[in-house]
Amino acid sequence: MSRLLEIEQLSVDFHTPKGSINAIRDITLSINAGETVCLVGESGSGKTVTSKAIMRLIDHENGQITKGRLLLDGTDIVTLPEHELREFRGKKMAMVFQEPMSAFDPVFTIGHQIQETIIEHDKVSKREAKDRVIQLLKKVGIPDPEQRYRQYPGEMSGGMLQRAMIAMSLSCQPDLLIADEPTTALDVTIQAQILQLLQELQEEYGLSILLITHDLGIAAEIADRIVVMYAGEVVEEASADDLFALPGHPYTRGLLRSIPTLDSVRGSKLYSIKGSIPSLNSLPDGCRFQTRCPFATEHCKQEAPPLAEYGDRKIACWRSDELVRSDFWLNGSEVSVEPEPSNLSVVMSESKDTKALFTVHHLRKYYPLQGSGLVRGHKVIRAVDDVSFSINKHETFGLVGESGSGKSTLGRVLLQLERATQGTVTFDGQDLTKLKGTALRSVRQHMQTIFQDPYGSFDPRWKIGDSIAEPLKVHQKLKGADLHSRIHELLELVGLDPAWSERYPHEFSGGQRQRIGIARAIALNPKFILADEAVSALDVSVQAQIINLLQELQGKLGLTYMFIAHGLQAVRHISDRIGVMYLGKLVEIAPSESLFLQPAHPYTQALIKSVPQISRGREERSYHLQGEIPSPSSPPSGCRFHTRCPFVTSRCREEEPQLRQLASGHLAACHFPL
Amino acid sequence: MREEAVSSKTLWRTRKTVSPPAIRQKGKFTVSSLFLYGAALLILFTLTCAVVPGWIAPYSPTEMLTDRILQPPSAAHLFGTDYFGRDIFSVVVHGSRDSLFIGFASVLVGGLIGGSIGALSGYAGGWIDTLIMRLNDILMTIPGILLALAIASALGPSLFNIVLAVAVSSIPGYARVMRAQVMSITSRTFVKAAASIGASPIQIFWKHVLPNSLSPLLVMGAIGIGTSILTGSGLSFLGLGVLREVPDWGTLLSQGRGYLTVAWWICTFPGLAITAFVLSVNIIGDRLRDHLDPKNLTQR
Amino acid sequence: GSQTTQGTESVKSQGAAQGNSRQGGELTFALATSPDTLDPHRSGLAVSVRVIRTIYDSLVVQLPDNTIKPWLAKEWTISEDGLDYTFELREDVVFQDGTPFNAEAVKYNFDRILDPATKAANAAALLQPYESSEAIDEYTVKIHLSTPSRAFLGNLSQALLGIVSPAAAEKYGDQLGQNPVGTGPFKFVKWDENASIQVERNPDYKWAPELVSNQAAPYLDGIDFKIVPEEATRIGSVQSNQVLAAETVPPQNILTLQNDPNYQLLQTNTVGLPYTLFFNLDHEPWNELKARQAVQLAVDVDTIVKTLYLGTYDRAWSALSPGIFGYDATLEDSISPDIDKANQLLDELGWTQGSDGVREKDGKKLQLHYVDGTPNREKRNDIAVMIQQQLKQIGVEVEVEITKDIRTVVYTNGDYDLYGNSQVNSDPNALYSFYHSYDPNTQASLSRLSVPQVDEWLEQGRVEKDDAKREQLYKQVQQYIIDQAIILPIYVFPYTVAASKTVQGIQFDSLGYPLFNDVSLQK
Amino acid sequence: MAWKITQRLLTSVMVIFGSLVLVFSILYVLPGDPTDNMVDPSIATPEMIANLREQLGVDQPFHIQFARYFGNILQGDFGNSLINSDPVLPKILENFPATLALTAASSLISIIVGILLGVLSAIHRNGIIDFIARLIGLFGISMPTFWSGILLILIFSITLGWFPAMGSEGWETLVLPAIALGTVGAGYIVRMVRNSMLDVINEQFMVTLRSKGLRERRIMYFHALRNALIPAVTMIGMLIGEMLAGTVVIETVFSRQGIGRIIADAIMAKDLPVVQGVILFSAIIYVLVNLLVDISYTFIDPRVRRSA
Ligand SMILES: Nc1ncnc2c1ncn2[C@@H]1O[C@H](COP(=O)(O)OP(=O)(O)OP(=O)(O)O)[C@@H](O)[C@H]1O
Ligand SMILES: Nc1ncnc2c1ncn2[C@@H]1O[C@H](COP(=O)(O)OP(=O)(O)OP(=O)(O)O)[C@@H](O)[C@H]1O
Ligand SMILES: [Mg+2]
Ligand SMILES: [Mg+2]
Repeated sequence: MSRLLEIEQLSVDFHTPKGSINAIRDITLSINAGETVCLVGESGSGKTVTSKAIMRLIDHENGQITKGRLLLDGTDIVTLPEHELREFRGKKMAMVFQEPMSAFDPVFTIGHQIQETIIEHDKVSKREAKDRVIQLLKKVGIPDPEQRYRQYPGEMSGGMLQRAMIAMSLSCQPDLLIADEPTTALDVTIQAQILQLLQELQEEYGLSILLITHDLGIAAEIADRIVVMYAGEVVEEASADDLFALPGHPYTRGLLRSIPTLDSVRGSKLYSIKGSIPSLNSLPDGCRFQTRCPFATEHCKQEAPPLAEYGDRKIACWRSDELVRSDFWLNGSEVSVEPEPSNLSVVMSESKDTKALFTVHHLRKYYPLQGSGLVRGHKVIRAVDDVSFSINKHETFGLVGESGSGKSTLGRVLLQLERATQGTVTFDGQDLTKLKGTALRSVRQHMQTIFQDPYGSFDPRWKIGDSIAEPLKVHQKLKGADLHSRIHELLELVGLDPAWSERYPHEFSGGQRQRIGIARAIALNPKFILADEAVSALDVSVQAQIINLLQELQGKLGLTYMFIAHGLQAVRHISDRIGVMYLGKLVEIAPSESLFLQPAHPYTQALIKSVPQISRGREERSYHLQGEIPSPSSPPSGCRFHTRCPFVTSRCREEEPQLRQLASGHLAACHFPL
Repeated sequence: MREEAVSSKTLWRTRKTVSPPAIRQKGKFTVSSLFLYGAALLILFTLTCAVVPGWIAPYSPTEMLTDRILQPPSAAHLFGTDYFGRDIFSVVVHGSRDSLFIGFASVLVGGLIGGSIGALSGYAGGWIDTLIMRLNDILMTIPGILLALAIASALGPSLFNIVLAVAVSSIPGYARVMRAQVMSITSRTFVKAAASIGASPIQIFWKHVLPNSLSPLLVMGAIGIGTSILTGSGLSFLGLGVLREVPDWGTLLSQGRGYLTVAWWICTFPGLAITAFVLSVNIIGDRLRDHLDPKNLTQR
Repeated sequence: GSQTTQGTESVKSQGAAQGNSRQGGELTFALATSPDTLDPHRSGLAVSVRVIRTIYDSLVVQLPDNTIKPWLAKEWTISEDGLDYTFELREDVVFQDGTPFNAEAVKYNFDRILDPATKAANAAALLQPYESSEAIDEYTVKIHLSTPSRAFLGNLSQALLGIVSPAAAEKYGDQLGQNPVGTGPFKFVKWDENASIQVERNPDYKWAPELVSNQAAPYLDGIDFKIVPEEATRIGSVQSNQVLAAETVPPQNILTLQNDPNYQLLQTNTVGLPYTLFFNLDHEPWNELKARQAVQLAVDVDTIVKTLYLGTYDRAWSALSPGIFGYDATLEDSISPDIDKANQLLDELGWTQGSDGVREKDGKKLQLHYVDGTPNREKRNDIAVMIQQQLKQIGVEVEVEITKDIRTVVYTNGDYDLYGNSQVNSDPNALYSFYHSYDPNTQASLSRLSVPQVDEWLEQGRVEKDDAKREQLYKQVQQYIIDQAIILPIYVFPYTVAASKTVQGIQFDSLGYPLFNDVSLQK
Repeated sequence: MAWKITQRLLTSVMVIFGSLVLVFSILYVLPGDPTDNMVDPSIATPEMIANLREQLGVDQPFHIQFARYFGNILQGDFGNSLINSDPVLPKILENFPATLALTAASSLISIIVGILLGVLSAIHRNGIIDFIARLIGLFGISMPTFWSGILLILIFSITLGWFPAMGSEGWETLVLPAIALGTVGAGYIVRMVRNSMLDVINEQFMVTLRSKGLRERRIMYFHALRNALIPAVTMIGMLIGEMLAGTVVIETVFSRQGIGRIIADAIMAKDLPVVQGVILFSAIIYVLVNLLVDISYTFIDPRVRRSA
C-alpha cells in the first residue's frame, strides 16, 4: 500500500489574546491509500486541529503550522501558497464535518453548493455539474435527488444533510476524505446508516479516510488503524485489532475500560480515568498524561516519552513495555482510581421496593404548530401522546428513543415544568397536574433535574456555591454557617473540593460542572431526580465518573432517577427499567436486561443493533433501521413505527397497537412482538 | 417549532465544535488599541471638565471680553473667542457639564423606563407583552426627533425638558432590546434550572434574568449617551435649545454656526467636542459590546 | 412676536431714477423664513409681507417723511370729528383677475377683515377703530370709525390692509392665501411650499405710488422668492451665486459682504418701536423707580449692541425708533452706564450684598425674571445672556426663560420682570397699547404703566390734529418713560439685503419692506 | 402568507391610529396653540384672539377636537392647516417627493458605503483598513448632521462651487444633503454589517467553503456577505425611519422642500391637522417599509420562508 498522506512532526500554534498556545505538538501519522484511520481522544485533545491543519484551514483561525511537514501524494502542503492549496482542497482531499446543519451555507440550495465545488475544480458547464450533483445525491442514498437539489439546508433533516455533505465531499473524487465526527450529532440509527455509507463509498472509490471520533465503538467498527491523541500529542498508534486486543498506553487502556458495554455488569462501578484533560496553557511537565496516570513514576513526571515503535504500533509511554505484560493490564480492577470502591448499588438493587413514586396516566402534551394564524389550534405537534407508566421508588427508569421522540418533553411534563395537555401525573400520591403556584413550587423540592448542558444550567454570574445554595435558600431558608456547611458537605459528596464554592462556572471542566449540577440537585434531599442527557455531553472517561457518582448517590440517599440518554450503553448500565419512546409514544417498557436480551418491539431491536460496539465484529451489524423519524405533527396512522418497520403488515398500518404485558414487567406496543 | 429539538442539538454541538470564541486578535500595541485608550482618556478628561471645570478652564466661561470678540485661536485663547468675547475653550470646558447631563440623564431616564417596560414585557409575556409591544410600536412609528420636538416645543426649552424629550424618544429602543434580551435569557437553561428548583418567578427574575439581561442595555446606554447629546443638539438647531449661563455644546454649536464663514472656530470646537466625545463613547460602547456580548458569555 | 420695518428713507445708492434700466430677467431673492399665507388679512408674519407687498396695493402710501400720499385712492377727506374718511379711488385700476377695482371692493375688503370667519389676524388689529363703510358711488367710499384715530391712515398704508380681489376672495375663500389676487405690480404664479414663491410681472400695472420712480409695470419679468431659513445657507447661496439677493444678513456677514466688490449691501432701519425691554411694573421690586434705574445704569447697551451686532445695528434710546413721527432725539446719549450709582441705588432700597454676590432683602434674593420668546432671533437671547452678566455686577440675579408660549406667560399671566418686544409701526400711537393704563378686567399692557398724566398725553396724541402739538405730546411720553426707567430700549432693527452687484433699484417702503418696481438686472 | 400580511396590516392600522392619538394628545395636553404665531398679542386684543381661537376650533375640549379630526380622517379628509387653511393632503403630497428623493438618495449612500466599508472592515479585521472603515463609520454617527451639513455647504458650495447650497430641484441639489444624511446611516450599517460579517465568518460553514477550495473572494462576497445581509436588511428598514426623521434637520439646513420641514414647523406652530397628517403619512410609510422588509426577508432568507 502506498502512502497517501504523511504527517511528520507537525506542530500548530494559535495566536490568542492571551498569547500563543501550542495546540498540537509533533504529530506524526500516515495514511495509506484506501485505508481508514481513526483519530480518537477526549475532547480538546487536538483532533480537529490536526484535521484542519491537514487542509491548512487553521490559517484562517489565527493558527499557524510552526513545524513539520504534511506530504499529500508527495507534495508538501505546509509550504504551498494559498492559490495552489485551493487545487488540493476539495479536489484531492475533502472534509465532512460534525454538524451538517451548520456546515452548509443556509441561504443557498444544497444543489448549488455541491455544484459550486464541481465548477470550481473541474471547469465543467453548469448543466453537466448539475447532472453530476444529482448522481452524487442518488449515490449517497438521498431519495428524490432532483427535488432535493433545490432544497435549502434548513429544509432537510440532519441525516439527509450529512449524506449531502458526503456527496459534496466526494464531488471531485478526492483521494483523502477527512471526516470530523461525522455522526456525533446524529441519532444512533442514522449514525449507523452514515457509517455504512462511508464504508461502501470507500470500497467503491478506494478512498482513504481519516475519521475523527471520540466514540471508540465507531473506531472499532470502521478503522483499519487507530491513532490516539491526548492533549495535543499522539500517544498511541496501532491497527484497530491490536489496539482493542491490547491497548499499549495507559490512556488508551483507560478509555477502553471507561466505556460501558452492552454486556457489562449492570449497576457495577465503571472504570474511569481520574481527573480531566489539562488545558493547553497549563500542561504538566513530562508526560502529559502523567497527572491522570495510575502508573506514573518520577521519570514520567520529568521527561516526556517519545512516540516509540513497537513492531507495527507506536506508543508514547516510558512504561508501556512493562505494563502491558502485567496481569492487571487487561482485567485488573484493583487499580481502579476511584478511592473507595463500593458495591452499594448491588445492595440497592436487592432492596428496591416496588411502590410507585410516579404514576402517569394517559399523559399528553401537544404543542400548537406556530405560524398558521387562522388555523391555529388545528395542527399540533404531538410531542407526548397518551403515555402511561410508573416509576418505582428507588429505581432508575431509563428512557431512550431517537431525537424528537418526546423524551425531554415527557420529563418536563413529569416535573410540571410544563403543563400537560391531558392526563395525570401522580407523585407520591399527589396529583401534580392539579397543583399550582406555591404548592407546586414546594413539591419541587422533592423532584430535581440534572441538565444536559452543565454550563448552561448555571448562571454565569453566580459563584457555584451560590448556585448550589439557591434551592436551600428557597425551600429551607438556610442561612450563614448552616448554609455554608451544607454547601461544603454537598461539594464533598460529589467529589469536589469544598473550597471551590467561590469559583465561577467557567472555571470548571465539563465533568466538574456536571458534578456541581448534581450537588445542586441533591441539595434538598429530593426523592426524585430527572437526568435528561446528563452525561451525553461528556467524554467517555468523565461520563463514567458521573455515572458512578449517580449510582453511588442513589445508594446513599435512596434516590429515584429518570435517566434520559441516547447512549444506549450508559442507559443500560444505570437503569433498572427502560422505556423506549417513538414519536411521542412509549413503545416498550422492560427491565434493563430483558430489554437488551429480548427486545420485543422491532424499534427497540433496531436501536440496539445500531449501537457501534467494540466487542462486536463488523459484519454482525447487517441490519439497519432505514429512513428517519417522521414529523410529530402528522404521525403515521396505526402503529407509528410502521413506515420504518421491517415486519410491517397491513394491520400495523391501520390499527394502533396498545402497550401490552408480554412477560412480568415487560410491556410492548406491537401487534407482532418479536 | 423545532426549536427544542434544535437547541438540544446545539448544546451538543457547543461542546463538540471547538468554535474558538470569536478570537479577536490583539497585537501588542495596535492603532485601534491606541484609539481605545485615547477614547477612554478623552471621556475621562470630559468627565473631569464636567466635575471640576474650574481646574481646567483658563477663563471664566461667562466672562465677556468685549474688546476681544471673534479672535482666532491663539496662545491666550486656545480655541479663540466667540462673539461675546468669551474664551471658547473655557466655555466648552464648562459646557461639558450640561452636555453630559443631557447625555447621561436622558439615558438614565430613557433606559430605566424603557428597560423596565421591556423587561416586564419580555418576562410577563402573553397579553401584557402584546399590549406593551403595540404601545412600543406606536412610539416607534413616530421618529424619535419628532417626538422630542413635540415634547420640547410644547414644554418649552429647559434642560429638564430636553432631557425628558430625548429620554421619551429613546424609550422604545431600550424596551425592544431589553425585551429581546430578557426573552433570550428566560429561555436559557439556568433559568429553567432555577424554576425546576422551585424558585418563584419573581425571585428568578431578580436574581437571574435581570442581572444577565443588563449588559446589552448597558452597551446601548453607553452609546445612547452620544446619541442623546446629538438629539439634544438637533433640538438646539431647531430652535429649542436651552439658554443657560454657560451653554451646552449643542447650543454653542448651533448658535455659532452662523459664524462659520467669518469665525470658523466658534462652531468648530464645540462641534469637535461633540463629535470627539460621541466618538469616544461609541468606541468604548463597541468595545463594551464585544466584552459583554452574550455570545461571548456562553462560550467563554 | 412682532414685525420690524419702516424705511427711514429710501436708500441713497439706489437712486430712484434708473437711466439704464433694462427690461426683463428674473430676480431670485432668498427669504429668511417661510411665509404663512399670502392672504394679507390673515398673515401674521413680516416675511409674508415681503411677498404680499408685490401682489397687493394699498389705498394710500406713507412716504419716508411720514406724509401720506395717494395710491389706489386718489384723494380723501376726513370729517371734522375725525370719524369719517371719504376716499376717491383711482378709476383705472383692475385686479389681476380682470375684475375692476372700485368702492365696493374696498368695502368688501374691510368688512372681510372684520368678519370672524376670515380668521384675520394682525390685520384686524390694524384696522381698528374701523366700524363700517359705504360705497357712495362707484369710485367713492366712505369709512366710518368708532373713535378718531390719527394712526388710521398710516395703518391703511400697510400691506396687511392691502386690497384683495373680492372675486378671488369669494372664489377661494379660506384658500385665498394660496391663490392671491391683488392689484399689485406682480402677479402670483406658484408657491412650492418651503421652497419658492414665484410672481410675474403684471403688464397692466400703471398705478405705482409716489414712493417708486417707475410708475408703470415693473422691469423684471418676475421674482422667485426662495425660502432659505438657515443663515449660513442663505448667505452661502448669494455667495455661490445661486440667488441674486438674500434678506436679513447677519451682522458678521454684513461686514464681509460690505468689503466684497461683487456684492452690495442694502440696509434700512425699520420704524416703530425699537427692540425694547419692558419692566413689569406690577412686580416687586421693579415697581420702584430706584430698582429700575439701577438696572438702567448697570446695563451697558452700547457694549451689547456693538459686541453682538458688530456696529451694524443702531442703539435705541427711546420708546420710539428714529424716523417715526414724534421721535425725541434729545434722549440720545442721555444715559451712560454707572455701576457705582446703580449699586448705590440698590443699597438705598435696602438690598444688601449676599455671600454669593446676589443682593438680598428680608431673606429674598434680588432676582430678575427675564423672558424671551424667540429662539435667538436677531440674537435676542444673546442680549439676555449679556444682560445677565452685566447685572451680576450689581448683585442682581437674572433668570432667563425662553418660552414659545408668550401669550400665556407674558400676556395672560404676566409672569416676567423683564420682557423684550419690538413693533413695526407707522405712527407713534403705537405707544398707546404699551403705556396707556389698562382696564383691570382685560389684558394688561406690557409695561403695566398706570399714570393718568401719560394716559392723557396718549389719548390726546390719538386725536390731536396739530402736528406740532402732537409731536410734543409724544416727546413728553418718551421722556417720561425713559426718566422713569419704564423700559430699556436696546436696538433699532435694520432690514438688510445682500445682493449681487448686477441687481439694481431695490427700494424700501416706509416700513422697511423691499419694493421691486424699480429693480432691473444688469447683464 | 396572505393571512399573515392581512394580520400585519390590521395591527399596523391599529398602531398608526395609536400614534395619531398619541401625538394628538401630546400636542393637545401641552400648553400653547396655533394662534400664538398668528397674531401679535401686543397689537391684537384678547377678544380678537379669542375669536380667532373659536374660529379655528382650538378652544374646544379634547374629545370634541379629537372626534372632529378622527371623524374626518376616517372619511379620508385630512383637514386643513389651522395657520393658513391649506388642505393637508395635497400639501403632504406636494412635499413628499422631495423628501422621498432625499431619503432614497441618502439610504442608497448609506447602504452602498455602509456595506462596502462593513465588509472590508470585517475581512481585514483588526487591520488598518478595518480601523479606517470603522472610524469613518463612527464619525458618521458622531457628527451632528446640521453641523456636517453646514460644513459641506461651506466646502462644496461656497468655496468650491461644485454643488448648490440649497434648493430641491435637480439631482445636484440632492448631493450634499444626501451625503450629510447618508453618512449617519452608513455609520450604523458599517457597524451592523461588520458585526454580522464577523458572526458569519465564525460560522462553521465558512470552514466548509474553504475546505471546498473556493476562492477567498467568492467566500467573502458571495457567501458571507449574503448571509450577513440578512440582519442588515432589518436595519435598513429601521434606517428608513431614521432617515425620514433626519430630514427634519437636513431639509432646513439645505432649504429643501419636504415633509420634514413641514412637520417641524407644524409642531412648533401646533398646527394639529398638519402634524397629524404628516405623522399619519410617515407612520404609514414606516409600517409599509417594515412590512416590505419582512416580505423581502422571506425572499432573501430561505429559513424564514419556510416558517412563514
Ligand atoms: N482557533 C483556535 N484558537 C485557539 N485555540 C484553539 C483554536 N482551535 C482549537 N483550539 C484549541 O486547541 C485544542 C484542541 O482543539 P480541537 O478542536 O482539536 O479538539 P478536539 O480533539 O477536536 O476536541 P472535540 O472532541 O471537542 O472536538 C483545544 O484546547 C482548543 O481550545
Ligand atoms: N416548546 C415546544 N414547542 C413546540 N414543539 C416542541 C416544544 N418542545 C418540544 N417540541 C417538539 O416535540 C417533539 C419532541 O421533542 P423532545 O425534545 O421531547 O424530544 P427528545 O426525544 O427529547 O429529542 P432529543 O433527543 O433531540 O432531545 C419534537 O418534535 C419537538 O420539536
Ligand atoms: Mg473536534
Ligand atoms: Mg431531549
